[in-house]
Amino acid sequence: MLELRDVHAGYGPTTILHGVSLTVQAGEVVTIVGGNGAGKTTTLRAIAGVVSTTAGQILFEGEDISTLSPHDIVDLGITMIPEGRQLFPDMTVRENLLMGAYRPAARAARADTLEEVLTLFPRVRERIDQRASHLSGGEQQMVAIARGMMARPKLLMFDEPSLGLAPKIVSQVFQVIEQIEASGATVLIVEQNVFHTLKAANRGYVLENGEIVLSDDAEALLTNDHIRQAYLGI
Amino acid sequence: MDTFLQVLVNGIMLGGLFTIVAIGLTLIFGIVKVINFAHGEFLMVGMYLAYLLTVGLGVHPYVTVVALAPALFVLGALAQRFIIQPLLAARDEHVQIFATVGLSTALINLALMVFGADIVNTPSSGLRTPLEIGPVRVLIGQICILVTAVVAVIGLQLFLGRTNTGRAIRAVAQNRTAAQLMGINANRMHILTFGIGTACVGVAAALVAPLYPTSPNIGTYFVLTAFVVVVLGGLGSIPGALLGAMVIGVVDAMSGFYIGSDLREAVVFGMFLVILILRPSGLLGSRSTLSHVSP
Amino acid sequence: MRIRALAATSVLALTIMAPQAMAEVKFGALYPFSGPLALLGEESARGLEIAVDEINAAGGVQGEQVVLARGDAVDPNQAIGEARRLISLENVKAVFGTYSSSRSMAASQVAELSGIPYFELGAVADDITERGFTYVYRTNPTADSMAKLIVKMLVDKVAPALGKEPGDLRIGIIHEDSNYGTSVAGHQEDYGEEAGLNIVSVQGYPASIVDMSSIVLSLKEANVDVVLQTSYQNDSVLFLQQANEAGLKPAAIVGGGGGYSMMPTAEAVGTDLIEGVLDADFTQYAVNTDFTPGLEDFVAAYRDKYGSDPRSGHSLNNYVGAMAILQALDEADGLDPDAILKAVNAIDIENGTTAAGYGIKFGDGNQNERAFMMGMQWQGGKLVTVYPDDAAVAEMAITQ
Amino acid sequence: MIGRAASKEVGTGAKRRRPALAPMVLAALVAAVFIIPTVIDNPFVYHVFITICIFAGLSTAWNLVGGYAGQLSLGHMMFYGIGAYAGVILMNTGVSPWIGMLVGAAVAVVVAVIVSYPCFILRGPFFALATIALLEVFRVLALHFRDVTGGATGLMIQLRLGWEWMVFRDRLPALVIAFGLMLVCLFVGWLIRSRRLGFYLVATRERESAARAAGVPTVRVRLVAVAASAALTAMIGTYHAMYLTFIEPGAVFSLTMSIQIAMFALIGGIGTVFGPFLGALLLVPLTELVRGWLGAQALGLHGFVYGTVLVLAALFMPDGIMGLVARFKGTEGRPDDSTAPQAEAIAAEPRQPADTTEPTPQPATGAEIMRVDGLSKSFGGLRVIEHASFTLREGEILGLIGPNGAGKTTLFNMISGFMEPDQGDVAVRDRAGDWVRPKSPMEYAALGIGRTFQIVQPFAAMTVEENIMVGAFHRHGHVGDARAVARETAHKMGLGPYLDAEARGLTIGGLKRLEVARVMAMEPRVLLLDEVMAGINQTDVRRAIDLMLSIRDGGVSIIAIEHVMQAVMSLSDRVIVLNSGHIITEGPPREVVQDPEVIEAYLGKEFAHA
Repeated sequence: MLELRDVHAGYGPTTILHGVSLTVQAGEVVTIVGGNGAGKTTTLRAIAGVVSTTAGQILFEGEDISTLSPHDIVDLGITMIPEGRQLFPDMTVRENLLMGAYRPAARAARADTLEEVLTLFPRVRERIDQRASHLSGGEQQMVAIARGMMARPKLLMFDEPSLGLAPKIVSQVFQVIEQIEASGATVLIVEQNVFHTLKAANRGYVLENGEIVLSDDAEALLTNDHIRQAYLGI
Repeated sequence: MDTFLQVLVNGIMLGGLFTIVAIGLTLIFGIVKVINFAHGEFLMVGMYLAYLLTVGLGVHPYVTVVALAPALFVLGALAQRFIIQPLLAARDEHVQIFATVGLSTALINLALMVFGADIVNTPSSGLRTPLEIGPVRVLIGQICILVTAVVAVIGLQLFLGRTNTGRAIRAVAQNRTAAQLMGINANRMHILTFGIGTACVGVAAALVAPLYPTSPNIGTYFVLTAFVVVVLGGLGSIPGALLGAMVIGVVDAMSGFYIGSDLREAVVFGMFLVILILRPSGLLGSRSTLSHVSP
Repeated sequence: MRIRALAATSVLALTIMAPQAMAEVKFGALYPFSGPLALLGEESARGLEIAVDEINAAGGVQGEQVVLARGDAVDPNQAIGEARRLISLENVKAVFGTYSSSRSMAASQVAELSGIPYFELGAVADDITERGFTYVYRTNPTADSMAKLIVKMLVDKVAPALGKEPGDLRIGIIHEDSNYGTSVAGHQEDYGEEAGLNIVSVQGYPASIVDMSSIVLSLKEANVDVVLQTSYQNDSVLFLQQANEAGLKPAAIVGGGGGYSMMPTAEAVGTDLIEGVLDADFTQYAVNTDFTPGLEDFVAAYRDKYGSDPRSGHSLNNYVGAMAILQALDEADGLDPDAILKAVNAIDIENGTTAAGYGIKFGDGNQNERAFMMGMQWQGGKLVTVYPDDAAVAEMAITQ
Repeated sequence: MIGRAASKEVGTGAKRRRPALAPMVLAALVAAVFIIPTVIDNPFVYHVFITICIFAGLSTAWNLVGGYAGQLSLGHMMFYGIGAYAGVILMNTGVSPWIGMLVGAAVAVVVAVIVSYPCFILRGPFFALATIALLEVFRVLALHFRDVTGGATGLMIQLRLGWEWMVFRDRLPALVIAFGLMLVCLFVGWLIRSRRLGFYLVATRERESAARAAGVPTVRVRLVAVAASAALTAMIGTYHAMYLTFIEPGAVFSLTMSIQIAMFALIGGIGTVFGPFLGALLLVPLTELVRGWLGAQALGLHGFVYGTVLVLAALFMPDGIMGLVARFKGTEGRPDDSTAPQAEAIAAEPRQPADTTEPTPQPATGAEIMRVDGLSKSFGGLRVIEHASFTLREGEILGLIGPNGAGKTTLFNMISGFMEPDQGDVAVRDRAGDWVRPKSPMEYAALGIGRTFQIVQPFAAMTVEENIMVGAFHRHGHVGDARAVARETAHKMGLGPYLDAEARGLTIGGLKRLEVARVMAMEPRVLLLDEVMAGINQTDVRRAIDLMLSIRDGGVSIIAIEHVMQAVMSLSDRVIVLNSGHIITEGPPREVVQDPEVIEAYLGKEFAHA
């Protein structure tokens, strides 16, 4: 479904990704593991078109999307749920969700999608008319995920969904992600909570200094010594 | 008492005038986050266009709004696309200021070349007729300005709050990256916002031209006042612009009457400085838009 | 010296773009040709140009054709620069100018220090000829004479027409707050007090003002009979309109030149509104031509050259001043500064013999002591001269 | 972040390593401003060059604030007006303008400090708007108080000739004074830029928080710049008033002229020493010529051209002439950042072949140097840090770990003065052994506490060397000493080859090291390191660890927020684990990672039971 071929990307003169290649099959949950600054977020941003690709190709359903702008990529069915929630703080939860279905394709089915999403997130429904900035961190993360789903994406990308959340909330977030998986969606997830993520994922890639250094089944990675030492601290 | 009432009403009418001029500025300022020193010159250009159309076609000045709003929309959108946008990436926001100052200078002098230094007067078509309401007198045209200002405030507020495009514009202002991830074309929204803001100036021009003499330098006066209004009301707050304009209008009228016309400007600008420093979020501004103050 | 000459030549070549002709004498024309004062600057310069045309047609000055080198005095610093350029690069024999008082103050000082005669034909600030300069002359009347005339007109004409003693008139003075308005208003206060007038309010405001309702209201509050306004065009229009709308109807409004003398002002506010408004200014066109011989010829020449009627009296007054000077120079013995001074000091032209009515004779500080302003009134959409009587073409109409 | 050329400045690092061609050309240009008019000896040419001197001087003075300090003042003529009025008013009471000049400068300094202090909280366009408003207020006040200022009628000087009165019939003396003033401005501009003050100003402009962390008194250095700028502007104002012989409020408190001097700087190169001079040198004669050609052509044409040029200059030449010069000269003396792998080895002395599983023998740590007691902080309703207490000893490495969002950086912000705690306090033992409670970043820096930022905060327009020098200035006021320290530190940190490269060109890893180098150059007693290992490749992590250990061995205490567990384990004498704002445990690294609570918090519940 998604394939990165030797992608280079970065900000201004600084190159972060030095040739990242990976694939995501339809219906899979794939995770990218790596330390801070390794380039995980940049990889997702490059796919979403927010960071421009300087070399290499990003293929989505066979089409090269590396030169498309972010809104075109959303149209193709890729949605990224950004790190740190990134809600629109002065908007209500409802408005935030509606923004998720901004593109014309998603807008047509907006009411139905909203109902589906709210069924999935009863907590969000309770808060529907509150200002996003008044929500707790966990609630905000739920809204961010719900907002991402409003676009009815074929591929949903999570960037550090558990960031800054209390452990209890983290578990809830992962429950939600598992629900999404169960519904058959394709998910690409970047997460520093390596253990949780590898538990949830089918396959994983290890990214260091802008390069993929390892890729394997999630379970294999969980027992991999390098992973255990570098990311699990044991 | 009657005099006080009259001064107050004059102030409110002036407030209406400032609102209609400042409303586009606050939109541009609050959302595109660009300080547009050429805003007053857009008004000036609009007023000259209103004059030409009114005199040339013999229509009522208010009719010209049909042409003015689109024309200025295009002017604003072009300015955003070809002057502001290329500079957004510039390392230094000061460069943008220079660019808009340059644009302002160029437009003033262009008007001087085309129309001369002489003032022109758009036919007032009955808008200067005073109405006596109890002890106070107001002009029909002033009432039209006030009503339009209030309608424009409500309209813009509804547009930003209730429509998809309006929400998208706000989304870009609140979180540009997230907005892009929602599939919103941020650059296009900025161009649109700049265009709408400038189109508001077009509406203002059609309303203001029949009441006030038009000269190349007219914008200079308005733009500084408009900045005061915007900062007072709170950056990017549309109702704030209305409130700020009313405050400035009344202060302007009161200080002109009770303190003296020569110190009016000192009072208004002094107030501006105090607000800027003591309450930078303005009367109705959101704290989250305070990008202009050090944390 | 060769190098210096070469360098000078190259700079000259860079700077001077105008082609040089033979057998001509060059004078500077220093006016604000751009910037906010450009309109009347240009209008003033036209008077000078017509005078030059006329002199050239009559054989020039001492047999040489007169050419003008233009200098653009946008602001005081540029006025200095342009004066320097005219004097040292264009080598003009004298400078004519300037319309704007602040530019004149700055530029004439350059001429004084360089020892080049400077003829002010239009700026009204008193200071220009109160500095004890040797080379600076002024042909036109000043702010002082404007205020003096207005007060005289109030005492002689307006008060009697209203059936009041001058001391019973309640007078409000408003003025734009640059040099021009402030100095006229100051003199109005002084002469007014001298004449025993009751001045109840004096207010300045910036010329760029867009709303004068506060001023109008305070005048209304003060219950004034007469409003004296010294203003440019924008503020004249605003005041007349807003006074009307606010129901401020003083028995007389007296403008001090500027906007009040201009046809576009009347067009802007409408002839109804400006009807009966008084004005003191340089000599204008609706004047008793027995008193201003040559005025019709001037207007004809103006129409010929510029294709329209003169837009204000500035051109006329510049024309009159320039003609007097140029004619004197024709009589002079050479065109070095001393010869020019000698010739100019000898000028003695009686009142009633120039196109502006006033005569020319330089007195203290080289100010033309015969210069005076005229009192005018808008009647039937025209600005007609009503005061003094020998220049008047109509009776002053004051309705109670 | 103005002026890439700022870093290429004469008088800074670039000077000694490059052929001195540029300074010679500049010196020749400056001299030409004096020589050309004296050779041609024509009053108009004199006038043009005097005007060049005046505008170059004004623009250079403006540049101290608008360029070095990055505060876009569009009301600078208020100081010029103050100087002009002081000079004229005093001259008319019989006081020489030379004295008037000093009085004007003194008044301008007082006004500048009073009005600037509150305005410094304003950023970019708002500062510009505030200065415009101030200028208008000054103009209106000058109009109003006509007893003093003559009001709108203005003031004229009595034409007294001679050196004493600054008024001359000859043009040469006038040029001498104007040229002299310009030289003073250029000299002051050069002096500030090449001394600590200049580095501090540019650092403050580029990254205020990083500058504060480096101990820069950010408010004070800006006030000094504003004061110097105001004084110079006022002095030129006095002289120019004598030259014009007549002043009025509209002309001296002029917005147009305020914008004009800023524009000269923009076109020449904002923030560079000679940019404003070049701008004035190019534009003043050009304006004169253009006015000659266009002024008479059509009303407003030359203003139109002027405005258009301003827009085009902003669009296509944002770095000005100096920027073009720098671009033309290319990137000599600077390695090609895009190809050179910047993961240059960190040149720490290799220690004994270390085994990461073996805890480093813990040297005897000294007395307590920092006590943190009961710190709490909330944002909105969210408790970010709750009642955090710990101590730090001399020569100790304290690891601070915890999941993202646990509050580590907030804790750092509170123990470096960047954030005020809601409750609790921080005490630091100063060099004399007394316990003090610092409040601001500056006070923390003064006590020898240096910090890095998780999100790197380089002074982007400065070179690597200059970046590090900003830190070095903390202990070494002299440029030469600071440079020596900076170079030594740079080499130690493996940044040696990039001394002349601009910080903005470094990779993330390079920037991380620059961040550490800058704080190291402060020679701190306590080092707060916020995730400095992130983005460094595996092999360098080992070297970085060695470097930190050698720093520690030098007696410096370190608190390190770190995610690279390998580093945490082998570095730390003690580890503090923070989760959701609470310190959940603290102790030796080995013990801490075994703690089930830690494993659960840090790695997840399932893992704890796995």
